Amino acid sequence: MLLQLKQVSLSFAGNTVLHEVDFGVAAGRIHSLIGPNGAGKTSMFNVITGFYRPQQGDITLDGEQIVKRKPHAVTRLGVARTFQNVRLFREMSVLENVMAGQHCRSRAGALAAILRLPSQRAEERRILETSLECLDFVGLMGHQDRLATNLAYGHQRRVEIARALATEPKLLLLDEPAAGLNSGEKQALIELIRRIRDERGVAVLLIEHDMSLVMNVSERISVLDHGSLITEGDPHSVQNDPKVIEAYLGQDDEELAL
Amino acid sequence: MTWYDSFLQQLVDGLVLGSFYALVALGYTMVFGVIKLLNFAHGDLYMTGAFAGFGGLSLVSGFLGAGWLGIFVAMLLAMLAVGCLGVVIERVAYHPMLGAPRLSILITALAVSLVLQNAALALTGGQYTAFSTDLGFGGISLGNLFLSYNQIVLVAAAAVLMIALELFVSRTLYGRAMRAVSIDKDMCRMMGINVSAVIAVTFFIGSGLAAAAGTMAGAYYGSIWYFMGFLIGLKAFTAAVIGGIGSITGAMLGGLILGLLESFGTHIPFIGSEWKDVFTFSILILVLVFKPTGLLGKSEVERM
Amino acid sequence: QEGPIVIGVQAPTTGSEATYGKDMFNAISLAADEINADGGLLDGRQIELISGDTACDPQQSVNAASRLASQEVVGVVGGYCSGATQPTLKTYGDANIPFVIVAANSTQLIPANPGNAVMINSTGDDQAKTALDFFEGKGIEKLAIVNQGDAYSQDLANLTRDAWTAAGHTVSAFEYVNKGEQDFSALVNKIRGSGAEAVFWTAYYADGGLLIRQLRQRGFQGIIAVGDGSNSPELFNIAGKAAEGVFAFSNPTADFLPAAKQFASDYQSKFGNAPGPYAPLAYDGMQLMAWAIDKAGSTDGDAIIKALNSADGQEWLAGPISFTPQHTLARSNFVVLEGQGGKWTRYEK
Amino acid sequence: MDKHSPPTPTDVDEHDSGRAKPRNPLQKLYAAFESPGRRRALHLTILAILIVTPWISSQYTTVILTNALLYVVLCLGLNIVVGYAGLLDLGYAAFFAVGAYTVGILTQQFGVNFWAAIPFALMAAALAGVIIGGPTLRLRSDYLAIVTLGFGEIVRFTARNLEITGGASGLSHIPEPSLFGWHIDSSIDFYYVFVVLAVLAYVASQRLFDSRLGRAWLYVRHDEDAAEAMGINRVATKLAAYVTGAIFGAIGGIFFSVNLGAISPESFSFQQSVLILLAVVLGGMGKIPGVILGAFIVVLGPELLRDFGTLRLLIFAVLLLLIMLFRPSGIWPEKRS
Amino acid sequence: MRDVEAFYGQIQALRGVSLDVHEGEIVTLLGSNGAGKSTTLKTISGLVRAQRGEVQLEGESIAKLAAHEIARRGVVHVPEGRRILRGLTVKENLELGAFTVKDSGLRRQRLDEVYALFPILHERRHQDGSLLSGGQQQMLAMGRALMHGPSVMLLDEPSMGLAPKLVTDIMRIIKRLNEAGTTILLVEQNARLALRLAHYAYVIENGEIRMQGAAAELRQDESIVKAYLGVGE
Ligand SMILES: Nc1ncnc2c1ncn2[C@@H]1O[C@H](COP(=O)(O)OP(=O)(O)OP(=O)(O)O)[C@@H](O)[C@H]1O
Ligand SMILES: Nc1ncnc2c1ncn2[C@@H]1O[C@H](COP(=O)(O)OP(=O)(O)OP(=O)(O)O)[C@@H](O)[C@H]1O
Ligand SMILES: CC(C)C[C@H](N)C(=O)O
Ligand SMILES: [Mg+2]
Ligand SMILES: [Mg+2]
Repeated sequence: MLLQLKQVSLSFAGNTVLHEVDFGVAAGRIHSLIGPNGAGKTSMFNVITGFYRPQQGDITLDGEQIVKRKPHAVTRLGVARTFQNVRLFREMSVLENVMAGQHCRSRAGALAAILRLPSQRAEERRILETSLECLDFVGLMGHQDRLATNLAYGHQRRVEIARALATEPKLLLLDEPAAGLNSGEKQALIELIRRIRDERGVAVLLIEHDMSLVMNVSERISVLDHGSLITEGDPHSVQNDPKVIEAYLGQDDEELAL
Repeated sequence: MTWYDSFLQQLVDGLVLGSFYALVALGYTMVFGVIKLLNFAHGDLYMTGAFAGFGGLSLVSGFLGAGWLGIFVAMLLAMLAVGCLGVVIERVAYHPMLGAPRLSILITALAVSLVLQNAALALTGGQYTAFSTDLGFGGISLGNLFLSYNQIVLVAAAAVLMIALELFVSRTLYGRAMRAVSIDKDMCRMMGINVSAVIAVTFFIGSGLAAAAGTMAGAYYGSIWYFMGFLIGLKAFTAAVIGGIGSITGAMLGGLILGLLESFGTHIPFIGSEWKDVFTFSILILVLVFKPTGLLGKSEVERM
Repeated sequence: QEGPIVIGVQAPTTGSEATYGKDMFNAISLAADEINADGGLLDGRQIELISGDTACDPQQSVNAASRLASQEVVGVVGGYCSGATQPTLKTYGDANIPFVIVAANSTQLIPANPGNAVMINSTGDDQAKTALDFFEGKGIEKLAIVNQGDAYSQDLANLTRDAWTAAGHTVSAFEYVNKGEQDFSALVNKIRGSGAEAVFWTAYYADGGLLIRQLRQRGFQGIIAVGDGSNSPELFNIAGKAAEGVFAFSNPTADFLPAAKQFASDYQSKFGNAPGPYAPLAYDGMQLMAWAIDKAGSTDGDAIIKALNSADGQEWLAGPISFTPQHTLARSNFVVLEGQGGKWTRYEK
Repeated sequence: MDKHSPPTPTDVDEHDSGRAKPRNPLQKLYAAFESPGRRRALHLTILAILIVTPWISSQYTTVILTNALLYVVLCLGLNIVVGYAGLLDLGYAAFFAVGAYTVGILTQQFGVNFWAAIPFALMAAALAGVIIGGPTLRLRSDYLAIVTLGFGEIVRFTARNLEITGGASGLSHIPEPSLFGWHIDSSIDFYYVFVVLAVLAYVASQRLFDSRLGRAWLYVRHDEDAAEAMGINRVATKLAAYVTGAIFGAIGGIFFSVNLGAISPESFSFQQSVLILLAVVLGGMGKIPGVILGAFIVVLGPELLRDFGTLRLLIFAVLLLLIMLFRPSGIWPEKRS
Repeated sequence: MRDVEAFYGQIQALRGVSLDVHEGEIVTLLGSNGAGKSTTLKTISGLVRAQRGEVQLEGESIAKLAAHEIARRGVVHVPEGRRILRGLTVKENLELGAFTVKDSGLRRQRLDEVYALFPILHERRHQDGSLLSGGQQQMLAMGRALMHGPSVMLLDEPSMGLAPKLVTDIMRIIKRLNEAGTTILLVEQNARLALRLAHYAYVIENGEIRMQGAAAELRQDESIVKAYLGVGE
């Protein structure tokens, strides 16, 4: 297992958000996490990436303990994420946004920058190249100089993904990347997720409410409800699990009495 | 005097001074609460209020005298006048800036402060104006403890104003709207809240409070001048922040604490009163290190 | 040479010290007007003043001084804040411009003076000595000293403390307050608690007035004395009847010399308020400068400086002026005043 | 485009103008400076003007320009803290004071050579940066404002109360330095010293801005959490901003002290801090040329208004107000939107 | 709404948009990202000023009215991104929704109705509204709008971020509201659902209305299905 959660529990002021969760993501896999609103999915991302500190439990990445680490340290170890609400750096260009990802893979300090040491210049070049490569990968070459927040929403989502890729992660966490996308864009997103895994060998953990996308892209699905995992399995079995239908899917909307 | 008496006296004096800071801090915090502006001109509104109160008193002292009644009426006049001035300042200087970076509004406030200060300098020629009243030096002595009537009235007036305001903001829907405006103006508009009106009311109240404090200070201490707002502005700012900026009860608490710190800071054994402010600021910094949003400020957790 | 004689006035006319700066400027312009009305200097040339606002800030005062120097003033009168005056000495020195320092009196100024400047205000040393004599004369043992943390009042407070303890007495409280602070209750308690028999306030009248008021309000019955920074009629406006019986150390001013009486009333009628503590010195400074120009018979810097230093003890509003080799006032003529009936009177023991 | 076809990635955004062509004349002027060739020419012109100015103008001009250049250094330093990293600092004069007093004390009280004293001053400033930065990193800007204000006041009161700093009178007779036999003494000498300092500060600011650290400041300013999620250590980044800013401030202070020859607490007051902040915001936070412009305005403004006597600050304040109202993001803001 | 043009700075977001929403109808506005859907709603609710053109409510022009005045006339906008007032509790958020309701009894009654509709809000009423999960926030936003007692509701992507089950619930609620007499203008990314719910639909593209028609008809239109329903579904 690339990522392993053991007995992770989290609560806020008495509200239990995650309850003794055991969960794992295998290397090179596309894994989805679904569940009703408020089930604790985003919180689980926050726990993994160090934004929330669980009251109990272990989290390891490639065998290394990450539970007490600060978010930036977790990122350095190889976990990158996007946010449920797009959080790009406003008033900065697309390229500058993506370059943020390379920060943890570079080192030059203030003095090196002021003196323009050769090592610093080489490093800057490398940051630039990697960032452009990531932009190219998500299909945004040519947009690098525009203000990120002026892009269409679907593109902003991609910038976020490129920025996460620029951290050179082993595991990529995507929080509802398809929200607000139209179906064409969703299709393209599916392609992109697959390519991330296939071409870069990055494992993907996905939160998404769009069932067709989830069923289409995931190799494995875990279902979270009220902070506990209720089912895990391949798309087909999860989709037909009565517990999941009861808690999450509801009747097919075709049957909506309109 | 025994140590105990002196302790009590320090306590009482600190509370008097503190309730005064609290009153000024209150206006500061209200304005901040609504438009997230550190209103550097607040101290100068206080100064303007003192002059307005002085003017008011000369108007009414003819038939009401310069005693409590006259001062009270003068204070109301000053509150009204400076309240309106506050609204005008908001309209002219801050309103056009609402979309601008927060620091820009801060600088605008600074410019307003300079304008008020230098206008007062030009008008008064820099002279100290004696604010003479018929209030005596009388008071109550309890053993070695002394409380002047002026102090009692000052504290009572400040307390009444503060409690009224606290009730208004926490208990009424309008008060809630004031808080909402600071969070998301467009959303408020969509809910039918007249954002400009709410802001104007806030400035009116905040500036009015500054004027009340200014008039009281004038009457209590007996002299006013164009630069008197500077130090108190800083102190009110400090008090508001310590209490948790934006929080009304916090401002009161912050004011009282600051008053007590200064009062006791004068008396710390072994170090002289020249270190009083260093002492005060160090404590304040320590407080913030452990309570990063002030004593009663809400910590703003952001969801990811 | 024709045209007006341009004199620079260096004073803080903006910022927190503007009260004093404007006072000085007013007094200087009063003097200049009188001289001009009398037919000016050097065969009818009129005096023209240019203001050099220092805002009591060292950097700004250097700017002001350079500007005055660039405008080729014949001389400069003024200097209120010692801290802001000190760096300007070099500016005027380099340009060889005569400078009459009328108020700033920190001892720090003495060694920085290249020789073109004269100081017509006695320095803190003289005043500390006057204070020592006065309090000893009153049989005081425990003295409280309060200053405002600026160069002048801290200097005076330190000098007095040193003199007082050297004479074998006790300084029971040595306190600071911030300029503009209005509430002194904690301080008053501390002074009372210290058992002080007398209080010496070394700073200015505005805050001094408040302190006196609050000391008396809270029942302090000992002696209160104030330094020359507080020697203003305004003190009575601010402190009210609490100022009765307060003592002040000062050059003999306004109320005692016939010429000064005239000055005070002229000032009052022209500017609508009573002259402040440094108005007479500022007025004297301008008169002295004019006298020196007249004596030099030209606007040449060296000649005027020479004339200034030759001042031979003639009487001015604030007493006779002549200089030591360090260009400071040769004598201390501090006198003790007492507040009585809402004004200062001469106190004779 | 076919009426019903789904939009392709490239054609959605034709009316986006994040970097659109400038339209009004002012923007055109700004844009002219953005092109590298012209920028170079502009740099050379400005440098040439700076070099010849003292020879064709009065000593007064030299003195206030020196002062303006000092402010350029200070403002560029504060710009790193406020403009880049977004940390409100109301006590920046403290760093200025640390630099000035360290050199003042070492040279005047201990007879240390000026140049030998500089490293100590820089270390003291860096330490001050860490002291103020350390406990404040969790604070939001308003709280940060009061802590920095408090820190600034603590430094000033300490300078006023201690004997070694000369109390309220401060230190005087700080000896002028020499450099390879050149005794830096006259106002023109100091003018050139400050020209060099300002140019260095400019170059350093620019290089920092274009570096990994400079970007990290912006990321942290815009969105701390997102920055953290990208692997940026926000504590270290903010500290770096404070320390860098402190060093700029200290350098200003070091040369300020020898230029005036005397320093006292009133040079490092809250108003001083506010004035520097004013210049930074007025010019345009984060934008180097804007900040430089701001520094010049703040210094030259009140000087040019000297003929108005007592009213000069009133007029200046009204002008400031007008500038802010007409250019709310500063005269030359970081980004046009 | 007639020939409305709206700008963000120099960016033109609407290029002559005209649309009609009849009383008691559900009208849906479809379009891809950045087409101008949200801007259209903002122009109606007064957040964005129409530079040119007319916006009328019941025959009266509201183009010049301030946003809060439009809201007072019964037009409530549930914006994109929910915009929960951070720092205020769930209950306070809801109460402010009824700011224009002067009758406190009516306010209380509406509060109970909203709690009945979304029990989770009742459960969390003392919690800071911004700490709710994404889906819970969406419910709060809807509830807040209902507190107002609107006659016209402008809904901007109400299903965004909701679990499938809740999407159906929300759609049901919208339908119920409409049946109770509320006029609804719905912006949705989920075009299939929207077209099933709505009576009439507009398609906007690059700030211009590209097509319009009865929802049932558009649903049959192959090209629409292709463009906005995609092949995936
Ligand atoms: N910082 C916080 N403080 C208090 N409660 C929180 C905090 N973060 C999350 N919660 C609570 O934890 C629960 C789970 O929230 P979370 O955001 O993880 O849900 P989710 O599964 O991502 O839901 P959605 O699909 O709606 O986004 C919610 O009830 C939420 O209110
Ligand atoms: N505040 C703004 N400043 C500048 N441009 C904006 C702003 N808001 C929207 N735009 C631009 O206006 C155009 C229309 O945006 P709008 O938000 O109305 O689209 P939408 O159809 O709602 O898209 P989405 O499905 O992404 O919500 C887009 O090109 C967008 O980039
Ligand atoms: C006597 C006072 C005028 C002294 C002046 N304030 C100074 O700083 O020296
Ligand atoms: Mg979520
Ligand atoms: Mg939208």
